[in-house]
Amino acid sequence: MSQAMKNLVSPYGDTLNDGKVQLSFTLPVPNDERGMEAAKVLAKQMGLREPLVTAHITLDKEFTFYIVYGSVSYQVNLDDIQVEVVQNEVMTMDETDDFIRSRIGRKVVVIGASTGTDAHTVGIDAIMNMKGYAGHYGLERYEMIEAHNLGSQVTNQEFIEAAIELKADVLLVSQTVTQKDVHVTNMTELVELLEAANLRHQVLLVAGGARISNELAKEIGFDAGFGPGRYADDVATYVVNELVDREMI
Amino acid sequence: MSQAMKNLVSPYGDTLNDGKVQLSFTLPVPNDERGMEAAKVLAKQMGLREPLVTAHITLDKEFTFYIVYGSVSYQVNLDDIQVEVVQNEVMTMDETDDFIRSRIGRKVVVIGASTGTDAHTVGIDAIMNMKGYAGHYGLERYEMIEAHNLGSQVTNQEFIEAAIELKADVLLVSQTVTQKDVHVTNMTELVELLEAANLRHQVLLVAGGARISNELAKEIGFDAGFGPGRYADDVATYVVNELVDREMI
Amino acid sequence: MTKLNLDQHQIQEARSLAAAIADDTQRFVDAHTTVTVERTICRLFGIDGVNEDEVPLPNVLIDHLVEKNALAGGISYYLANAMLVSGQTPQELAEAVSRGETDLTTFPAQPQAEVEELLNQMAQEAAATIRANRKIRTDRLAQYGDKTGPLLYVIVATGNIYEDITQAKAAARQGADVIAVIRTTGQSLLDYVPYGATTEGFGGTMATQENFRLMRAALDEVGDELGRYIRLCNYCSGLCMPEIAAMGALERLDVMLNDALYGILFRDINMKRTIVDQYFSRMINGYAGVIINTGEDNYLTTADAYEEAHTVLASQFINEQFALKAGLPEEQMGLGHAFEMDPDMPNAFLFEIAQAQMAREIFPKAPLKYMPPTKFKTGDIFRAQVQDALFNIITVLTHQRIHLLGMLTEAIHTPFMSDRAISLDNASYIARTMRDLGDEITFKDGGLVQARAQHVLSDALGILSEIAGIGLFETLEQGKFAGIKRSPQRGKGLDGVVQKDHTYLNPFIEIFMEGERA
Amino acid sequence: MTKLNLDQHQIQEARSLAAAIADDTQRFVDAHTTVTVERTICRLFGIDGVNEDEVPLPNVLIDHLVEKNALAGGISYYLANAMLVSGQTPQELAEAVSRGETDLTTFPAQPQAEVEELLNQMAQEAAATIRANRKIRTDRLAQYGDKTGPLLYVIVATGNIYEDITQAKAAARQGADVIAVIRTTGQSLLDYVPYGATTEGFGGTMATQENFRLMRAALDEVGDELGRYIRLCNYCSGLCMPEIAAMGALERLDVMLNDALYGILFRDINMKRTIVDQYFSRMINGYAGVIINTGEDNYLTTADAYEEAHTVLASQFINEQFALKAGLPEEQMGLGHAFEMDPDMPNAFLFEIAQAQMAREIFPKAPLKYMPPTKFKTGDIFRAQVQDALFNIITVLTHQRIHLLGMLTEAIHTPFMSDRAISLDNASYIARTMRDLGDEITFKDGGLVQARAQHVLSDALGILSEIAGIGLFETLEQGKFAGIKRSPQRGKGLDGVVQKDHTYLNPFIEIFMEGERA
Ligand code: B12
Ligand code: B12
Ligand SMILES: Cc1ncc(COP(=O)(O)O)c(C=O)c1O
Ligand SMILES: Cc1ncc(COP(=O)(O)O)c(C=O)c1O
Repeated sequence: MSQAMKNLVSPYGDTLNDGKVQLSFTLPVPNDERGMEAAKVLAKQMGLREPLVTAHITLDKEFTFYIVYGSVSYQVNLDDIQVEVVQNEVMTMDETDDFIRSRIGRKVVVIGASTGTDAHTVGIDAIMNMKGYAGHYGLERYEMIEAHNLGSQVTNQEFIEAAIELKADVLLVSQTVTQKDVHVTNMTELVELLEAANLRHQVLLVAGGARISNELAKEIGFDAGFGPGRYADDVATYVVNELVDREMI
Repeated sequence: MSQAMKNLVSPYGDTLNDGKVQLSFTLPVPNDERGMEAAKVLAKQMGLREPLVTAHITLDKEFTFYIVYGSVSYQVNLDDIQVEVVQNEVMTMDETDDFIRSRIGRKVVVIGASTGTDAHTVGIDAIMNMKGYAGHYGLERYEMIEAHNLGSQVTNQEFIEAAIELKADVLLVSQTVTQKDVHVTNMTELVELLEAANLRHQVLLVAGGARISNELAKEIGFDAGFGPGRYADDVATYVVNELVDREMI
Repeated sequence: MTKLNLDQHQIQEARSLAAAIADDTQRFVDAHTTVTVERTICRLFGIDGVNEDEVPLPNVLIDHLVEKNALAGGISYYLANAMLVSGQTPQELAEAVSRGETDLTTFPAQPQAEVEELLNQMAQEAAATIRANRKIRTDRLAQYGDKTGPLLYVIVATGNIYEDITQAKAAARQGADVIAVIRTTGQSLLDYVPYGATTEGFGGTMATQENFRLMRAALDEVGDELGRYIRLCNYCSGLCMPEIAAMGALERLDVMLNDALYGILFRDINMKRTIVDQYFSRMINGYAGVIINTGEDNYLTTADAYEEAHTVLASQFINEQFALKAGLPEEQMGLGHAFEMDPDMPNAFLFEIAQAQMAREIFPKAPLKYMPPTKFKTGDIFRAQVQDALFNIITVLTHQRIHLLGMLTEAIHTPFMSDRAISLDNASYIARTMRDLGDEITFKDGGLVQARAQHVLSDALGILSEIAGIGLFETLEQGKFAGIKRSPQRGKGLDGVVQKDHTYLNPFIEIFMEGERA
Repeated sequence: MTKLNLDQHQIQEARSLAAAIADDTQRFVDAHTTVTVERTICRLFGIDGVNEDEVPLPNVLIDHLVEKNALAGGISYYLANAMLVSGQTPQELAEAVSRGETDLTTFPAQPQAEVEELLNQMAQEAAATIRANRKIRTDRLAQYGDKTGPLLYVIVATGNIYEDITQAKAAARQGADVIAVIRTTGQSLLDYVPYGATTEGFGGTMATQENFRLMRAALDEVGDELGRYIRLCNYCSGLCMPEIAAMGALERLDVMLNDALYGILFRDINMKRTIVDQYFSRMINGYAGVIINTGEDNYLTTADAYEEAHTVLASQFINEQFALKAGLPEEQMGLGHAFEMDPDMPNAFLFEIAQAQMAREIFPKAPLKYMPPTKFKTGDIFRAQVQDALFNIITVLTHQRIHLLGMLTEAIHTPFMSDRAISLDNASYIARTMRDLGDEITFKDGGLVQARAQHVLSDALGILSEIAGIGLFETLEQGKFAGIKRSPQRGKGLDGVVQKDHTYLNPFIEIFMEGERA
């Protein structure tokens, strides 16, 4: 108990444990005293003691935007947090190539695409293209990786066909548009198609994108997910270790 | 029930009832995966389903600032909201003067000050000075009000002495600095001193300031509180009606 | 009023090179038609609606001709001929074809003069409708007066046209001058235009004629309330360029995104297909008084804005010439560019000024479309506000016309209602307090700003010479724009391109290119 | 490098008028001393600590002289005389007085030459300590190099010195160059300086010597870590101006707010009192190499920034002369001004540029202190970011030196740690991307900016003539600054003013005014 106490944290404004947070939201109400009070009620529901509505801005006759400051009493116990990071020790390109040479003994085939109707390629290019991104070389530069970047707007069907044709070990899926969870629908469909084709367990299935977390990817049935700030070396390290661990070689 | 249902509102991003809110806060944690997760946990405690941490910014080795978006399921029932506005029908200066002439029959004496160590005068000046503020004349211009603006940094003791000397009907207190609730302490002291001097029920006690609400003022023992966007006419209307209602004349 | 002291000779040379490039490409355009060009003709003749399989009747008709291997002659002839024989309207014929009752290619050929006469008459009617719309716009602008500074342009993109309307009206009341309804992801790859009011889209809402109509009515309503004319914008890029241009002309849209290069590079649409489509779509836009927006800004989302600035200018020169070829006047050319330099680069703001002012001076009559920072936006909404502020300043300083507002949540989601309001407040605050700043300052002779602009101009001239040497298609194959390589043999929609035969007819070309407009 | 083409003759005239005003006031100053001036001398002689009633020993001593009606001669004489007789140190004497064991006025008078000799020696020692501090600063700045552009200045104001240190270190790591510890509300009205480390303040933290020391050490530590010299700022305005100046000199503060006019207008401090206090405090600041910050910016929080702009300039001229009189060089004059025009006013930004550039050109060597928007900040933190961005732009454009950062939460609370980080990011982003903009642009001859600046200058000249006619005290009675009227017979601290008699001694004046500094 006293051990746990040590690791409780609360939001910090300018004094330890003052619990300060800032909120903003719109309510479908006119900008009047009642709306203001509704904003406070909502803030209280969210746990703010004595919320202060610092701005109430008319968006339209029946819509008002509120900015609120206040303090919450919630505490987060850091000891309870299980961080599911894909891995910690990232290998360099050379280390990965050596690892593949010694532990796998043949080139690993990776295919990647921005699938569905998604046309955002910068993310998958960052991972795959020769020149890489932010100083991290892409998979195409790895000697022991055979990387195929199929580009964007690739349908799940086309993607699976390519996987079969190229005998892919690893499938990389990039998803950027997430409105109305279109990525979830699209990724789920891929998993189902792979299962239907009895391929799901022949490949490592990895997702990535600005709004993709490892948590979400696994929930949908992928093996892993990589969000912003993750590069080719992160993915490569994960992939080769996993192939070996799962004896998928 | 179905009647009540009609008046339930939730936050609005771009679709009715999507529940979207934006948060930001600092946690006393390093900017790493665990901190990120802690931010999500806090957001969940505040009711956000699937919170999205859109930024995690290092403030110092042990402090990280988070920006979070997400959806809450809370709803506010507008029918439950009792708005306590000081009054609704605001009288013009001339109407107030007429009201005093006919219902009170003598000048009403009002004293005002920015009390304690508070040196912010713009607010009390807005209410009292001849020229007024934002197009609303101040109390000094009212023919039937004898207004005394004592300025700023007036101690509660000095303020009470002036009230006795000038035979004030109404005491106006302006408070701007609210850090560590210094205004609450200062206003509470005034109420106690007035009670000790057996004066509390001889006067109307009204507070105002950027962070003063009617709710708060009453809680502390004032008769009313006026926040931003309220002017001399609001106060005058309230004051003269209240003096008559309470038969304090 | 030149502030940059640009080499006028280089400007002229660049312009002639671009004209040569456009001439060269135009030879290909003139020799071809496409399925969507022909469907557009159907639409202009009043054919609308879908069959029981939800296939739009224009598609039914054109698919029918394709099946009969008859598209090279164009739909116009077959329709008019059938009308003369059957006495049916185009719509009736389309429905009959859809029911499988009629084969357009089997009607006995009527005298060519009669066919052409009928076609001309029908096309004149369609043109009159478009002119009437144009007049409504002109009248309303005359009635309410038009704004002189930058037009504040915001997007709505909820996926649901009714929700879009709620957002659009709020935005108009908050001060927006142009409302753009963003399309759902994927629509540009559809080889048909969906039908009716729609409520399901991702990252945007379907472009349908009914959606256009609903939004137009809503904006007119709120505009009347506010005493302003609120402009409506949508997209005629993608596989249905000219069809959507026609829908826009019929429903009085005011601004339309329209750029073959964008489709080629960012949607992998086949270049032959879209360059042909673009020609007819611009012709319609030009006639309808619609301002087109070109997509050069997009290059800078994949290529570096500092290194590749000259490709934007080169592309603007080319787009200008393509537009002129289609009869679209300079006053309707919303050439695109963008504020996308790395915020970590010292003096980035000066280089952005140089680029924006340069575009202003080189295309003095064009209602330039200026795009906000997007690429370097992160989830830090507080920094985003500052990024947008700097962008807004350049807009005002360099007198851009179409001012696309940046959103503080650019890196997060399509705009919330409040995001737009925050953005509009940012832009209005700057426009107000810096109103006359542009006229107040001058740049140092030979200073950083002038030197940068001249440098970009010279580089653009360089790349235009290269392109003039190898042609536009080869240029795209080499990946000179946005660092993206595309082949004329690949990409979506190539199978919809058909070489015209000598009988080919399109009665609109002459009218749109030469007819009266006002 | 003049961009405004201001009338140089008017500038010169304004300056002479201000000098005349200062001369006139100085006659009053020279004839008087105050309780805090005398307490300052005690402090410089090493007297420190509090008695059992928590009264600081300097107060004990001076109260004692007041009681004996002996202050007109100054504490210096009595102390030195008593030292010669008793052989005790000043601290020992103070403690003895506090215990009621000693009466300083009853020691037999020693030869005047001996007294003066001892005083000079003691004062030289104190001066040497201050010079040593000054040297540490110079050395560190030489070691790490000093920044050339605007110094990013942020405040900490938690009320608790330890929490302030946490915030200050974080701010330094985020890029702050100057940390100002704001004082608790009410401290400026205390006629003594609290003692020791303090953790209870409202809207700020007590200014105590221990707090200064703690923060100085923390900033040196983080500065060493970062390889930068982080400047420390506090306030020597209020009833203890010179005492706090002395504490700042002893604890190596780098910047101190210091302005009699501020105290008169905004704290209702008696004008006679504070003008005398200001003289000695500036002398100390000057000698210690401390940059003072004056408070003209505050006028615009009660008066309109457009209408009353000339009062800011007039006050800057006067403050400059007061500073020169106290031996404070131009390089240490952080004259204050502010960005406070109504955001609803068209072209407000242009007028702000005019004001800032004007100050820059009229006071070319002064490290001007430029204050951010505060008055028109509301609880709308998103708009506040834009207000601050525009302010930051002018800072960079017009080469201000002390760049007080605006906070997005200005209208809400004293800054959170994150508010400061957001602010620093805003300012750095602008400083970086607009680095050379100031040198790149010029203003139209006779345009809005130039005309506005000239107009303000002429008006300032006008008001300076008026003031020269009636004197500073009468001016303040008439409410010419910030619209606030103050009487020389009222306000706090008047009873602490004493006319000097002919025996009066203050050994520091000569040393601080004429001694070597480096
Ligand atoms: C550039 C861009 C475009 C360009 C794309 C060009 C191209 N060839 O990619 C253009 C202009 C064409 C474009 C168009 C559209 N866009 Co866009 N676009 C952006 C923008 C500005 C930047 C995206 C980007 O390049 N980021 C940089 C890369 C490197 O980051 P990343 O993708 O996150 O990748 C990193 C990681 O996530 C990870 N990663 C990514 N993928 C993968 C895959 C694997 C396997 C792994 C391991 C890792 C990994 O590694 C990378 C490096 O760390 C964003 C806004 C923003 N600032 O984020 C909007 C944005 C993504 N676009 C958006 C939208 C809606 C669209 C459109 C749909 C709009 C429309 N209706 O027309 C269109 C159509 C696109 C379509 N059909 O998909 C929205 C998405 C909203 C949402 N959350 O759903 C955004 C957020 C803008 C907005 N606020 O509206 N866009
Ligand atoms: C102007 C100003 C100053 C000026 C004051 C000049 C003067 N003569 O008043 C100066 C520069 C001197 C100043 C100094 C300080 N200030 Co100040 N100041 C402000 C500022 C910029 C504007 C306040 C203002 O004038 N508002 C306009 C008036 C009209 O609004 P109002 O007061 O809310 O009044 C309206 C209503 O509330 C109502 N009302 C007000 N009073 C009353 C009374 C009655 C009876 C009624 C009925 C109605 C009523 O009617 C008015 C009209 O609608 C605010 C920031 C901001 N933008 O809000 C900071 C601010 C208020 N100051 C602040 C602080 C901390 C200080 C200092 C203590 C800092 C320091 N340690 O040195 C000092 C010291 C002052 C002191 N001892 O009290 C903080 C307070 C933080 C907090 N919540 O505790 C603020 C919020 C800034 C900040 N973020 O740090 N300040
Ligand atoms: C010219 C142009 N067309 C179209 C679009 C939109 O894409 P889509 O055609 O897929 O709707 C853009 C992107 O902003 C564009 O710039
Ligand atoms: C010159 C000057 N002194 C002092 C202060 C601060 O007030 P106080 O002296 O009450 O701490 C200010 C306000 O910013 C100021 O400008």
